[in-house]
Amino acid sequence: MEILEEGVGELIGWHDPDENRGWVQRNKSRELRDKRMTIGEAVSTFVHDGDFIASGGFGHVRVSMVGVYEIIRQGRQGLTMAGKTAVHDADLLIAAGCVERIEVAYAFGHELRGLSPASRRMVESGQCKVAAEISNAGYQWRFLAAMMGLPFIPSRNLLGSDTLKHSSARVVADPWTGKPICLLPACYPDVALIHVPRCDKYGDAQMDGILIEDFELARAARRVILTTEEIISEERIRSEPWRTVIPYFLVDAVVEAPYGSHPCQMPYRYYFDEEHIRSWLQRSKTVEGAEAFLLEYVHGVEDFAAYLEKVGGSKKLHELKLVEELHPAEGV
Amino acid sequence: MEILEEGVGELIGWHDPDENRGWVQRNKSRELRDKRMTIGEAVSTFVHDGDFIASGGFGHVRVSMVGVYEIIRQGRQGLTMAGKTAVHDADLLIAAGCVERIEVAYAFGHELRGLSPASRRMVESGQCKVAAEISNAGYQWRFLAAMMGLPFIPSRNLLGSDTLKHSSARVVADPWTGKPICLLPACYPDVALIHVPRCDKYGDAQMDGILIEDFELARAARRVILTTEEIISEERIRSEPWRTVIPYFLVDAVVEAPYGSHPCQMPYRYYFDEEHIRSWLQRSKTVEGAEAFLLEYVHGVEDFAAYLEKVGGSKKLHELKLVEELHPAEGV
Amino acid sequence: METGLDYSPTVLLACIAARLLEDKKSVFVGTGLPMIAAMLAQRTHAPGLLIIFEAGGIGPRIPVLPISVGDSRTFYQANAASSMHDVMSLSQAGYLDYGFLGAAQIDRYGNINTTVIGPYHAPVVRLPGSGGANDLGSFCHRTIVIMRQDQRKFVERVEYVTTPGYLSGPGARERAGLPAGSGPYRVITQLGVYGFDEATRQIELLSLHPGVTLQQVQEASAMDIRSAGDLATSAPPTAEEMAILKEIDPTGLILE
Amino acid sequence: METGLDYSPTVLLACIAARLLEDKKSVFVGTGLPMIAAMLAQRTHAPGLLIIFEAGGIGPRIPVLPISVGDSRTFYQANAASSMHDVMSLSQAGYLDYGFLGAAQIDRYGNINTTVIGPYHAPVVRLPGSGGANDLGSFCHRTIVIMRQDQRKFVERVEYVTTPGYLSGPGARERAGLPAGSGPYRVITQLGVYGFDEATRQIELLSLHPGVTLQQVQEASAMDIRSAGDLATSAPPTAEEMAILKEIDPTGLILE
Repeated sequence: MEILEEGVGELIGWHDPDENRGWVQRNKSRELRDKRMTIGEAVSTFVHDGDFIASGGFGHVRVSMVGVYEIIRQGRQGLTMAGKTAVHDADLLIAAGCVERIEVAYAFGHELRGLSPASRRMVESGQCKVAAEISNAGYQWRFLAAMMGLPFIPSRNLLGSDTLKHSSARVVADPWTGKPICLLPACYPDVALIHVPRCDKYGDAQMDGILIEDFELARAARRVILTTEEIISEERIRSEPWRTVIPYFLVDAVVEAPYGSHPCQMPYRYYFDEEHIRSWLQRSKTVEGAEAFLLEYVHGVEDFAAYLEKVGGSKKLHELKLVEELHPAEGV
Repeated sequence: MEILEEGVGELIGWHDPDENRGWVQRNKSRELRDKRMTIGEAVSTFVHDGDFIASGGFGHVRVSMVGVYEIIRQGRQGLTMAGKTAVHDADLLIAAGCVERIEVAYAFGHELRGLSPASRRMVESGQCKVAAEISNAGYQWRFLAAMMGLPFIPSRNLLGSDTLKHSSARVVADPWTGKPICLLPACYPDVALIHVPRCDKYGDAQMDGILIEDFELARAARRVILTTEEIISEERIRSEPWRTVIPYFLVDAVVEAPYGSHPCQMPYRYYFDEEHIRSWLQRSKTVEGAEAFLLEYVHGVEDFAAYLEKVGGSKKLHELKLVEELHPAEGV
Repeated sequence: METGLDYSPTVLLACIAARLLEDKKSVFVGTGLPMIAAMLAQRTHAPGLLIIFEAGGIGPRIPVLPISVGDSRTFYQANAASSMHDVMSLSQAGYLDYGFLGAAQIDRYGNINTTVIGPYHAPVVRLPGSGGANDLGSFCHRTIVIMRQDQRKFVERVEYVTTPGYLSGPGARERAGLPAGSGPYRVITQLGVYGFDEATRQIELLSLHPGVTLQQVQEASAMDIRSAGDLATSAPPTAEEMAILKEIDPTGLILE
Repeated sequence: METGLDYSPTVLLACIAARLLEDKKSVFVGTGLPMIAAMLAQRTHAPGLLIIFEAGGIGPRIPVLPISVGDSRTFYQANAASSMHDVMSLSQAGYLDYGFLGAAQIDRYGNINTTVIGPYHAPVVRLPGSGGANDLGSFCHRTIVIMRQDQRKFVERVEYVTTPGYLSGPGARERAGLPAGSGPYRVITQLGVYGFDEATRQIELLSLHPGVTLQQVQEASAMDIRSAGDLATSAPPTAEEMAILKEIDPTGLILE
């Protein structure tokens, strides 16, 4: 297979499909067992220094912030991060010094809210390294290749661009048309943190609204930490099996964490906490500001419940629920 | 891209992705318009002699039999059929002489119920030609490649087998591992007939239970005829958007046809009509028997409602509903 | 076949197949005997066996014997009612431990034919083709074949390789690009149970069913078959197994 | 920018972008101005415009301006709440007519940089990267760029091609393997509207906004820009458009 072009980006999270099949066979139990644990246990068991981690959701939507805070709290080092429309999650992790490298589809920004002062500072000073570039669909399909147990998946994006030059993709001639086609290497994160509205204690999880990349990501990642707004009964899961997006045997830890996406949005449940995000963007303009913020909201609180109290408690959370539900009071 | 091996099967339903993009741009309207019509209109408008057709569902489950009967009634000729666990649908179409060629993942049988006398007779006598072999996953992923607008998708099945030798797949060396990998060419049927439990008049369709191959097939086919147990309001569709499996702009015709899968199963609605299927398998053992059966149940009835009366009417349909719902009366 | 025993041959096959399945592993099943075997295993030694169907059913509580692989009974109260793309992908990615296959013909290396008897372009019998068999036989870590054995079916070389066994011998699967370490594990017929020699990848007889002789096996094979050093006798169905099988298939749809 | 007119520059941009969108076509939008433009088009000449979001929202009835591309407002009462795989596949397969992009830099051939200013390994400014831009710019039949124009942004050659325009000129996209017939269609800035010459694939000025001079355009460009033969003046926002925009963005989140 003649390679017409080859990106110089680092090949992150790739495994020989045979090697990964062996890993799956040895490490992913098909046993229906109770996987409930605290976020502390989940992170200490499944997230190690140097791991390659990916966060579910998209931008500030449906993100396991409870998992992100815990990784910072436990002081993980040398992580590689999937910058798949990574915004608040990546920004905090990078600011906290947990992240050594990042593969970037989208990072260092908060969409409409502007660029991220903290993570830009880290990347522009070389404290966080960009290991490779990719696009959103590129990441999506790298996860698809991994989910399918393939070494690569073809695509027609990236071609002709510097994004391809700095990616880990390769270009070959399609044997049918003869035209150049991009091959995206599979991407198996070591751990994915995915926040869902509900699941049972085994990890059978439902989602509301768009799935974004999480169907494929949950199947691509070697370990899945599921944080959930609520744990529901196995009977409820089994009464609507077509709603299960992630079946239990893909899941390694189940952590009940209401409001676990805060300050990000949880569709149909609560809206972005713009005030909190704005505060971070403001305070993280200096190293000291970022550190003080992390001290205040992560290191300085006992657990996630204490964090929720600190950001405004039930009053604030109720307001975010009203905004999400389009109540007239809206106008944050 | 060096080809290590190449199947000699005919390449069915493949298009250059650029050519198909142009076709989509010109022919698939994004307009939200009322597409309701009779099955007669749908078939006469969208199924032409010589077309390559695919049937949704799997085996005897969720099959647009109302569409199959109409194709026979209108006397379509020279069709190519996707033998993707094609059972009763393919058997009748082949017996009726509509099908000139078939690409076979599974055909000429009725799963546990035994081989198909009629279609075996046609294929063993050369009246229906096997154009290529494939497997179930092979077909599934040929549709995936088409849905993705790609020329091919890689896979690790077929390798080493005569199924590959008689397929249209090719084998190359994976540029990452160096190991041989199968490339499955995309497959864009001219028309897919898909039966769903409910959709709106524009074609936004929901499904209950497993999706089988229909998510990808609906996106791969150039034309989609949707037959449905019931047409529901746009408001209902929009109140649960995560239940939409097929969005309207993929759909060309919407045909309301309660019991439209009979004698096949419709999950949560009615069970297989084993009596009817058994009768076909018995009577189709001879050419004359098959012809008499088709005369009785297809050509000899005015429309699908008359057919339903002929197979037992509301009493029979109610029984099939009870069996599907696991009522104690079960024991067909 | 008249065995003179108090169980039918298919009952024995179901029991033997069930016993091969391990608890807390996954199995890819079709309809018929494999489904019965998987259900029996769940109700005996393997309550944690995960059953998956190629059309998308994952972990159902099967209420009554399904007739089809896409039948709504295959996703009744399931963990997930998904899609073929999902389960085939999971399988290709290594999540499926066991897979069951049928066969019209099998050969020394466990290659299977379910496509055609006679010349490909002028078939004597045209069979249904691969279906999901090639996929299961390519992807599952261990494939179990259940079939009837006779001289036309147990052959030196199958006329057509629908589903790859060990192809031409040791290393051939891997050289063809198939997933490493996968392949046929057992073949269960009305006469005995076969495995595949680790070194030669050739079929070998592991056990004879009660009352069956080596000579019967040879007479029902168009290939020479080695016997394993410690040739065993298949344990007959227990009363418990037979009672459960009667519950699973009360009308004898499959078991007779 | 002080225009002396009774509308803000972003209001004009939104109107111009909206008018480019055709009824009964599809558009891939991000947050901000593109979303406002698509919503305005739906409420004026293009009620049948299909709006699609990369995170999975298909055909929503957008109740209030979404802040994020994955925001639940992007699939509020939608035809479908799907996935990124689905919408990116539909896009690659040709179902997306229009796509909106922003840009930190653009060049003569419509190539776009949103990755880095300065040396790649020692950036002066590290920008967020492609996001979905490379995908939209590769897949959509027609791409519309909305950006602020100045000498650092309108350049002869972008420092980094995040998203392909016409690359090095006619035929280059196709030679690279990108979908045939796709590419940049219009560039809308605070000064005017640009297209790309069919023969040369180079940027050309199509219209100047009210009150803007050719000299201003040249002063805000680090490349020479040809003008189309029939250089027009952009029509100012109508009262109807302005009223609708006030409804869409009542607090001026984007429009000011």
